Amino acid sequence: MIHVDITEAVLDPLAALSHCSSDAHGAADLFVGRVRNINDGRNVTAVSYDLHPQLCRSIFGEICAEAMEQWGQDLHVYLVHRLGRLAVGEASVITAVSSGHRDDSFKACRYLIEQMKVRAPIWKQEHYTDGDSEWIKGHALRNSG
Amino acid sequence: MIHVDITEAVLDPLAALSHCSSDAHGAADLFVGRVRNINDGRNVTAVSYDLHPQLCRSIFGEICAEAMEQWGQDLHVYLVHRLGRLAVGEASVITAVSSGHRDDSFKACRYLIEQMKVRAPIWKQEHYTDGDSEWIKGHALRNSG
Amino acid sequence: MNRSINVRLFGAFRQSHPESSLTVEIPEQGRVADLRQAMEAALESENARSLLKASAFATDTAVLDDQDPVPEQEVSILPPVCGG
Amino acid sequence: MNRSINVRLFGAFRQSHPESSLTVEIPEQGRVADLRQAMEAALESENARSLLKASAFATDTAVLDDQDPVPEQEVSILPPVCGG
Repeated sequence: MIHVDITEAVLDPLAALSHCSSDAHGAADLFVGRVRNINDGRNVTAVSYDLHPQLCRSIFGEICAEAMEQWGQDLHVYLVHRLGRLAVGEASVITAVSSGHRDDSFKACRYLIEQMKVRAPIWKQEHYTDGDSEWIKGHALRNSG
Repeated sequence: MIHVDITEAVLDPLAALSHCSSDAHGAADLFVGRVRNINDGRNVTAVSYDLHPQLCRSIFGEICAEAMEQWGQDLHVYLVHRLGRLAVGEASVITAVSSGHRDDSFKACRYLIEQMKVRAPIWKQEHYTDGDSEWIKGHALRNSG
Repeated sequence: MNRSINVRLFGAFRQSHPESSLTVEIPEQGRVADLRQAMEAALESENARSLLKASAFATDTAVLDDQDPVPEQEVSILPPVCGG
Repeated sequence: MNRSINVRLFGAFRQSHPESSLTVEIPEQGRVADLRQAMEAALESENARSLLKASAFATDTAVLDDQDPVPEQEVSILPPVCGG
């Protein structure tokens, strides 16, 4: 069972845990990525997230399907990323997985966030205390076919 | 920053995430253990948890301190186990960790639950649909002192 | 000379002893091994005696070894664990 | 024969082109490599042209290779990513 989304609304960990639950699942793992106050030694006040909505959804869905292929078709899998300007401390992304036993939840949840970081068309513009702002250099997207 | 507890109240993932947050932390990982409807082929309706409160707190505290020693003294670490009779789907344990970067959160959160399973003085009595109930055979506690 | 010590019971031990504790007599300078022996004599059911073999004794802060002295006040007996 | 195609801009490309899209001319049967060439000519700033080298083109469902044909409607240009 897959839920993916991109949203301008505040992310909701309880919605993630509610999706990632089943009477047959004894384990759920949830990851939250948040805006940090320092990056590369500069004081950050906020981060603006730009993303390609349709392609994001499509790639999120692929990543979730891969996780289920690897760790179980009965997994419940959740991947939601936020869009817009976020203050320090706000959640930019939540990934979550539930499964029968905990090993699958941990591994699949980690897979979601690692793949998302590499493959999702998402860009960050950091805003600094000195009023400056900068688009963060990322890594080139390759066609993974 | 360590928070450990045992409680008869419903576990609260938001309390865990609120403890596990800091402006300097870009990552948080949270694990939820829940009562499953099947164990060893038997249909479970509920599980009663018995535990040694003082010793649990003491051992939870040790486990959390070890995680901070290994993955960073700035970690925020949370480990709470529930006590009493829980229905299928209810959370019996929550572990959570926040850290600057995600690798530490994932590894430390996993460490908490793995160590808890091995070292904490907690016992489970499963209640089955046929009215029967049974104390689950575990593994012997050794003095790791 | 003997003294009596109260042993708190947990998990499956409560099945045979719903009162959740048991008082046994041990030598004044007794060690945990002596306590284990006294428990074996005190436990009524075969199941409980067999559980005893896989059980550890503990204070409120630490698990004890068989050669440790028995604490003054009270100890707990911990059957095999399976938390979470 | 040429046709024009609309390219949606993301991330740092928006810095130099706040309108968030750019229309360029490519050969009727052009491939993504042709589109990349047309973009290089169209981009005004040195920064954007250097960003182009590390960028991928994509439809709404997939990232394209340089030898892929350019889709009918619209494509996006994706600078290096850093989600989360």
